[in-house]
Amino acid sequence: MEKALFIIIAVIAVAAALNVLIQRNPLYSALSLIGTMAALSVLYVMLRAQFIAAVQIVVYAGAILVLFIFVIMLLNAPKQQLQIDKQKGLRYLAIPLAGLLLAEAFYVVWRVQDIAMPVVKEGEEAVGTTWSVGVALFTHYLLPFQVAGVLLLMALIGAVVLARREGDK
Amino acid sequence: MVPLSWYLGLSALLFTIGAMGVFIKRNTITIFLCIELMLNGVNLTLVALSGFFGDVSGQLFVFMVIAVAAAEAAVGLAIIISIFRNRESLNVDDADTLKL
Amino acid sequence: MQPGQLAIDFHAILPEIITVLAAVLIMMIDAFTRRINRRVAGAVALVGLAGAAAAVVSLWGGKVESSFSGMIVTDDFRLFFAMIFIIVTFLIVLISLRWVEDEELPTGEYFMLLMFATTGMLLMSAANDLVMIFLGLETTSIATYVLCGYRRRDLRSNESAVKYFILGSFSTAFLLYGIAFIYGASYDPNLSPVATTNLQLLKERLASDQLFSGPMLLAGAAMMLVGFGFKVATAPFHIWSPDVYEGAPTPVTAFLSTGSKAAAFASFSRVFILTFFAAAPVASGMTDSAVSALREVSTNALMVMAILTMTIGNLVAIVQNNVKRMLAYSSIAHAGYALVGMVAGDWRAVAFYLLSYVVINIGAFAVIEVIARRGDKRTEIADYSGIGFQTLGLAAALSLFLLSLAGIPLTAGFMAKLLVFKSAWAAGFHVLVVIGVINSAISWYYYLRVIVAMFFREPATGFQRPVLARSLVAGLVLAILGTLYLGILPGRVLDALEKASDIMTTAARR
Amino acid sequence: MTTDQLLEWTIKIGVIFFILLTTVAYLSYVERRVAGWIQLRVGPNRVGPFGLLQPLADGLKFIFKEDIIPREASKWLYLIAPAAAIIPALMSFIVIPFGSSVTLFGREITLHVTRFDVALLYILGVGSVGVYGVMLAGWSSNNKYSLLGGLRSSAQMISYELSLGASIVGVLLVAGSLDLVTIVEAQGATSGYWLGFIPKWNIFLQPIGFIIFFLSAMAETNRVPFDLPEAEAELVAGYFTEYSSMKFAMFFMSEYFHLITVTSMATTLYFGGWNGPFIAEYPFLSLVYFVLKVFIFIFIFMWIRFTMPRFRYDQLMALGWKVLLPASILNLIVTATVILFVN
Amino acid sequence: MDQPGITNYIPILIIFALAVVFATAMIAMSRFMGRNRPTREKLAPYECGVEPVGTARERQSVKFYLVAILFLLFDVEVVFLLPWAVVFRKVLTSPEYQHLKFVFYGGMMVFLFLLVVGLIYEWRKGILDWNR
Amino acid sequence: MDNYLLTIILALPIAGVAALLVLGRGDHEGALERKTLLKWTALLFALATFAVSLALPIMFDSAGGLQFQTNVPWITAFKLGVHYHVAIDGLSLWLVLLTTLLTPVALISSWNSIHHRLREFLISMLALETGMIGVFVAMDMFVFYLFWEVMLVPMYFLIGVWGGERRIYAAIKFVIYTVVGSLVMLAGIIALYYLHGQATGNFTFDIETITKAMQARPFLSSVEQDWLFWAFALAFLIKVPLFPFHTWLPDAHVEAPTAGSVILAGVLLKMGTYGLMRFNLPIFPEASQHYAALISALAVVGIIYGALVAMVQPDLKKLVAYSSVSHLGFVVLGIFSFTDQGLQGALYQMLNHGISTGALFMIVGMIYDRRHTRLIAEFGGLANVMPVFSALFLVVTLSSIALPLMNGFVGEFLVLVGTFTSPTLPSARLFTALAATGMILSAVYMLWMYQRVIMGETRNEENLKLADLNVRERLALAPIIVLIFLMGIYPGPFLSRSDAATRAIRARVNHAQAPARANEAGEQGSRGAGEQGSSHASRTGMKK
Repeated sequence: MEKALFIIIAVIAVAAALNVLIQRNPLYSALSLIGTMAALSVLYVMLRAQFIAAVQIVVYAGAILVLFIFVIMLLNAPKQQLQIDKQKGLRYLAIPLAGLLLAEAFYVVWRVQDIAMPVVKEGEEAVGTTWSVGVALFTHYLLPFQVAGVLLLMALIGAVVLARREGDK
Repeated sequence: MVPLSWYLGLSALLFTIGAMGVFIKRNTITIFLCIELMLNGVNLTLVALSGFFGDVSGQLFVFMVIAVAAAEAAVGLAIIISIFRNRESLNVDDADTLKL
Repeated sequence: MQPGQLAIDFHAILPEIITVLAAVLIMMIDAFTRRINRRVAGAVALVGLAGAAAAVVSLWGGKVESSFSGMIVTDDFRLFFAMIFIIVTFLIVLISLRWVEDEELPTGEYFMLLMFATTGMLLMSAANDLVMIFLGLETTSIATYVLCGYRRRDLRSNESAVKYFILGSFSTAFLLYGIAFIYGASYDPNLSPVATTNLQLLKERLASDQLFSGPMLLAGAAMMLVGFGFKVATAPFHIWSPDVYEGAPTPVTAFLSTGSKAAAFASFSRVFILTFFAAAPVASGMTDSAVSALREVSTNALMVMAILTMTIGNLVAIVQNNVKRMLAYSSIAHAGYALVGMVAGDWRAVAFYLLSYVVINIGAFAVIEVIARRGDKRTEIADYSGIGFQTLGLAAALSLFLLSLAGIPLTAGFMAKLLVFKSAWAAGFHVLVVIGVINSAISWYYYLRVIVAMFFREPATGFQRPVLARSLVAGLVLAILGTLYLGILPGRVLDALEKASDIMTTAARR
Repeated sequence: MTTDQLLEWTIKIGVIFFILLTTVAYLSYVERRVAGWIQLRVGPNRVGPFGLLQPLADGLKFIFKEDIIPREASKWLYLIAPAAAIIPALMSFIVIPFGSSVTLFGREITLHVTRFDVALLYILGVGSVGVYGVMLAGWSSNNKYSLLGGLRSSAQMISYELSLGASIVGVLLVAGSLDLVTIVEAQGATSGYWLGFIPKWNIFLQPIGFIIFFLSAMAETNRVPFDLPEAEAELVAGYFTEYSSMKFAMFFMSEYFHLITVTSMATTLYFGGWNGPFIAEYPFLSLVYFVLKVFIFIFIFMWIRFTMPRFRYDQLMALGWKVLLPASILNLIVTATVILFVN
Repeated sequence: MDQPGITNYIPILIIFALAVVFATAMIAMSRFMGRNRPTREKLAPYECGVEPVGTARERQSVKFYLVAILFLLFDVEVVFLLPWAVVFRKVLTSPEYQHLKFVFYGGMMVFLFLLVVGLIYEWRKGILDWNR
Repeated sequence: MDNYLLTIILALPIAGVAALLVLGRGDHEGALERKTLLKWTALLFALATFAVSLALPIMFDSAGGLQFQTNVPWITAFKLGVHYHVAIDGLSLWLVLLTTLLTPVALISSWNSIHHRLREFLISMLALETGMIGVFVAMDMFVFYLFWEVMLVPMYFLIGVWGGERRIYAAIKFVIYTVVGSLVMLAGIIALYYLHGQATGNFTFDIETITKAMQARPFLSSVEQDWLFWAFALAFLIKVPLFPFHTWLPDAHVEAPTAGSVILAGVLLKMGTYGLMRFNLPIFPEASQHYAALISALAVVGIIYGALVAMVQPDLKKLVAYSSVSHLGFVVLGIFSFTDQGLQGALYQMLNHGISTGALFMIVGMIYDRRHTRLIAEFGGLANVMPVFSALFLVVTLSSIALPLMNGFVGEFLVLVGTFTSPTLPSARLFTALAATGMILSAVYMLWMYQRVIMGETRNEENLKLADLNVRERLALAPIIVLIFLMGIYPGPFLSRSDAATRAIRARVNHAQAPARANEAGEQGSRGAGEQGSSHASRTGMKK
């Protein structure tokens, strides 16, 4: 049952991911990516990372991709203007490189021992709940948390300074 | 019970698809989307490991990654906006001032 | 969960706190004054950096402590690199004080971003946990993405930013995947925490060879190698850097090629030398363990990377006609030399190399910035024709920096190369030394090309003597003095480095 | 997980679907009636007694109206957009507790479909995904009015989503959980009363938070005075200018679903949810309390709609960013500080 | 998936499936049951009969975009607030975390400080003014 | 026992540079006076340096080893053990003097020929002087390398800024050749430093220490010796330049301004041969032995090739340049003969070549100043219009040909004798014979050149108007003419001071001869085997 669910979700995720590549219009790619994100969110729940699953939806699907689609819609650009020039050969490198990457990854996967998920106590102290994330965030991850705050502030300034109109001072 | 290796395999697949996309796509935004896809692949690995280990730190890492991805998206799209505006206003057809 | 106590130690992150506060202060000044006076923003940045430097000095003293649950470690490794970053930003601020105004760019944000980038770099050197490395790296990267595209009206600058951004994030993904694998490999159900990204714990686990999955460890290291390879622009992951360096505004290019590169090297060394290599001493008995395989494989990979990087960087630099682009390839080549030090497993040599390199390179870019004039218009080598005797001081300074980059004795560049090659030889990588030396010889050609243009060719028409801002002169003089000081009297710095402690050889308190 | 449970869930969801659809149908009727009442008009009164069958007629009309896909539109997106609007709108209901548990057919049945750790975050997430419907509708119609309307609407939605989220944090500080059932239970009789009679509803702890929440919620659902995206006079009909027949109805419905969601949330978070007197003795009363509270809110919403003038767009954004967001942050800081020193 | 607390998420899948079915049904209904007599006029974009005038979007679009950017970043910050809010009160009351009381408080205050600073900056820079 | 004399000599030209910088540029108003002032300042410092350096031979103890030592720790961290160690011995004494002499001479000779960037020119000359002296006095490999490289810069500028038409090409070629060699040497230095440190525990760059350690107990396997030998030799042979590496030389010489050519030919080339004697022979005696034949063969090829090519050159400067290739071949041949005479002769020939060829370049420069051409065909019959010039030219030409009673003769004769009697060189006699052929060829092309330039009718009208040498030019040539005869007639004081040093080298090489192979045999076992062999060798060495 669970495996079946996993397979369905995985197929959705991969299909959506491939669709990102197949689509020519970035808008469709972005929408397709939402599918992958949502699928992953389901997997996160299956892995008991409930909080992260929700964050995935709220931030990724609900904010990051909104921004993407906003930009795509606002620019509504002819394809050419959004392109960056690359070496021609790079395209043909993609397949072998991807093969290499996959081979490496699957070598790892192949050799990994399968362990059982530990049985955890019920309730909010379990790994993956908001509580566990919240406590970790303020104890062991206190500094990374603050750095993330700084990072976001900086991104705010940086993004605004680039995107705002020329005349603005 | 889904084994750990399935999760890892899936995430590797997603990561690879993303990486491939970075190589073959030419549209900047799509490339960026592919990078997000790669990050998601990584996140799945981390969450899977974290879940199977019963250790929350992997999830915290993912939390940070998501936050950073948001910051990156904001800045990245701002850059794309700025280049777009310039290209549009300059009306340059093929603006490869910098060759690779 | 994680090891150790929380250990909130504000002293330990004082440099970072100061830089962040300086940035916030600049931000507030920028927000609340009508038309920001660049001197105020710049001055705040400089004062902040001086404060950070003072904080670094106050932390000095050979002690090794980890704080914030092992996220941060205070050892001389960190402090030395921190000093490098502070020097970099200090010089960059000096050389760009006037420039930002002349280019009519938003002033406050510029210094703010520089300070944030510095914070990120400081964190990268202090990080003792992969999550901190990641965050520090991203803080630096995102700030520099913006800085690259800072000249918004300039298409070159835009494209530079896009390229840097795309490849930077691409490499981050690789780095992250590597981190994820390393995290997985560190799993040990009998220990607490069961899996970790803390480098110190990681080292202990690797050393005990109780790994969850050997292949995972190797794959993780390989991915991280790719990730860091991109960040420090080593071949074959260097393709982004010439475009980016050429297109970015010159002071930003200087910052990219020195600051963020040095920071990436700091983390690179922290992970590879101080963790992976330290976990598998060469003479250890575990010959067929994953850890020793890791050391062997990554050493070989680094070696190949070093050779490729040096060679490609130098060979391609020869045919460049744009000074910035040429220096970009030169920067690639120099990353190769620094990699030689990494192969040897000697972070001290790497650190000294970077210290020397940043001082020299910023000096060189300062001159280029002045000569390029507004809008980075004059950056072709042809633009340098005959300016040698028209603006002798600048040309002489640039010549000094270029020769130092080529590695002429009595300058920092030579001492740096000497140290790196020496430790590589001592570690038995003779081939690497020879290749490095041959590459140095090649590099003379293109460095001399600029000097040839400046002094030997007929003056190009239309060159006017640039007006030098006082701050820029101060930066230049500092760079020159630094170049000479490190070349002639490196004793004190070297002594300090020799005595420097690092967390993996000295047990950390807490 | 047993088949029984699966069945229970499915049935509950089915029931909710049914109730929601009817409610929405009649809400439109009610709204028109309310409008009539407030504006001294008549409202629908022809179909059936008091016009009660009007919604049915409307539905039939929607179904049989001609379905037009504009020539220039991106066909697929055009079709998907209403679905993208309505699906998220439907999804949040599973975590809302409509009442305590009742015994039915010899089984104890909770009056909420499910509860889990991140329920509130789930609602926020689903709500934020709802933006896509608007954006895609605006984009795919390939009409300037639609596009601008869509952009405006989505910009407004996301702006207010922020203050909405930030104001909820105040409640969370008090309640200490994201699980709505827990939040409701904490406001119940078991927690006791202040001064012996005031129920421990969060509204008394978070009045400012509630006001922010209420205003944000109103804007989030595009209600007047925040219905600028639809500003008929300026932008024709906003993002769904080009939509007709059933697809138009879907947008219409999803808006009502949202309305119900936010009023339910307001009830749950601030007004004790299904709590009220005598629920221990008569659990069924809890459902009544809940529905009552929700309908009061809906009524208030409608009332405001027909009495208030519309904001200008810049005023609208300024309200969100310059008033509600800072206020919610301030509220948050004050709450945290008070909690720190009170505990 | 038979883990405590996880099964409760299954209804999400159920309602999603049902919602999809419902939405599809509605769309299909209108498609197949409605009259379908398209004419050129009907299919033309609704333009109030006015011919479109060039792109006056540029100025406007940047504002929209900036709002989206601000939203994204503040949204992430809000998401950071949630777990803190959830644990805060319990941390204060449970003896196990007593010594961390001020860490939880101070940590979030620092974070909020950064958030507020960002907001002030945007405010002063006029990013939040729509009519500029 | 620190003695700062050498440091003073090193510092004086730098002080001159500082003085020139202070005096300001020469392109402003009152430029003429300013230029004169600058020239006099530079000359003054150069002469002062020369004067101080004259104390060296006077105070020199012929029997002693290193003298005038200064040894101050410089960089001690990381076991670098760099010392500021300067000293001279018989090997370097005369080379230092040659340098200090040629610099003022070169300055005088180009007194009026530099018209632009005068200050920078003078600065380059003085900086170059310090660099060259530094190379000869450095007793620490680090310091040696430092001067070796730093000296390149002023030379590079001399060629590049004040050179002829193809100066850029020549300058770059010069630098790249040299740098390739010197960087390989750097690798060698690092390796030697490390291997020595590893074997003895004493990490140092000190040349003397390493040489002695190598003598006491060879710490290099023969493979290592071979590699290191070539690492060093490559740098030096390029600088010499030996036959296949010589192509940079004609270009550099032709394009360089007169002063540059004088210094280049007079001093710079000697640094190569000096390096061979300082490093290769004492530190890698076995490898030196091993490759002596090869290098000697190349040297002989160089002698004959240089001479033959010189013969057909239409350009005076090029002719002299190729003659340098030929002459330096003698020096190398002498060095690799491993005999007292050969080494002495080589050293002496280095001085001779510095003086004669320097003088030749000055002379070419003098007529170039007048006619702005160096083509032999343009001249002819100058004896009629420039008698003094012709006479001095003749002396220098004969010196270059190595006429008896002239300095060249002593040197080349010693070399030939040394080579002929070399115990180690295979087919030494053949080499000697071929080298002697080279001597004859040199007489041919030099005299032919002299004849074409000076003798005969004054065909070209422009030549009729030429003025004879003025006082300044005569002054410049005077010390050289004196030295040509002095060294030819009375070489005693010169040779006696270098005798001890060359003997030591010879002893070192021959002494290592036997163990070279023994060492190899003992390689598999311990290094101790080598010690046995060397003690055996020292006995045989003593018997000689």
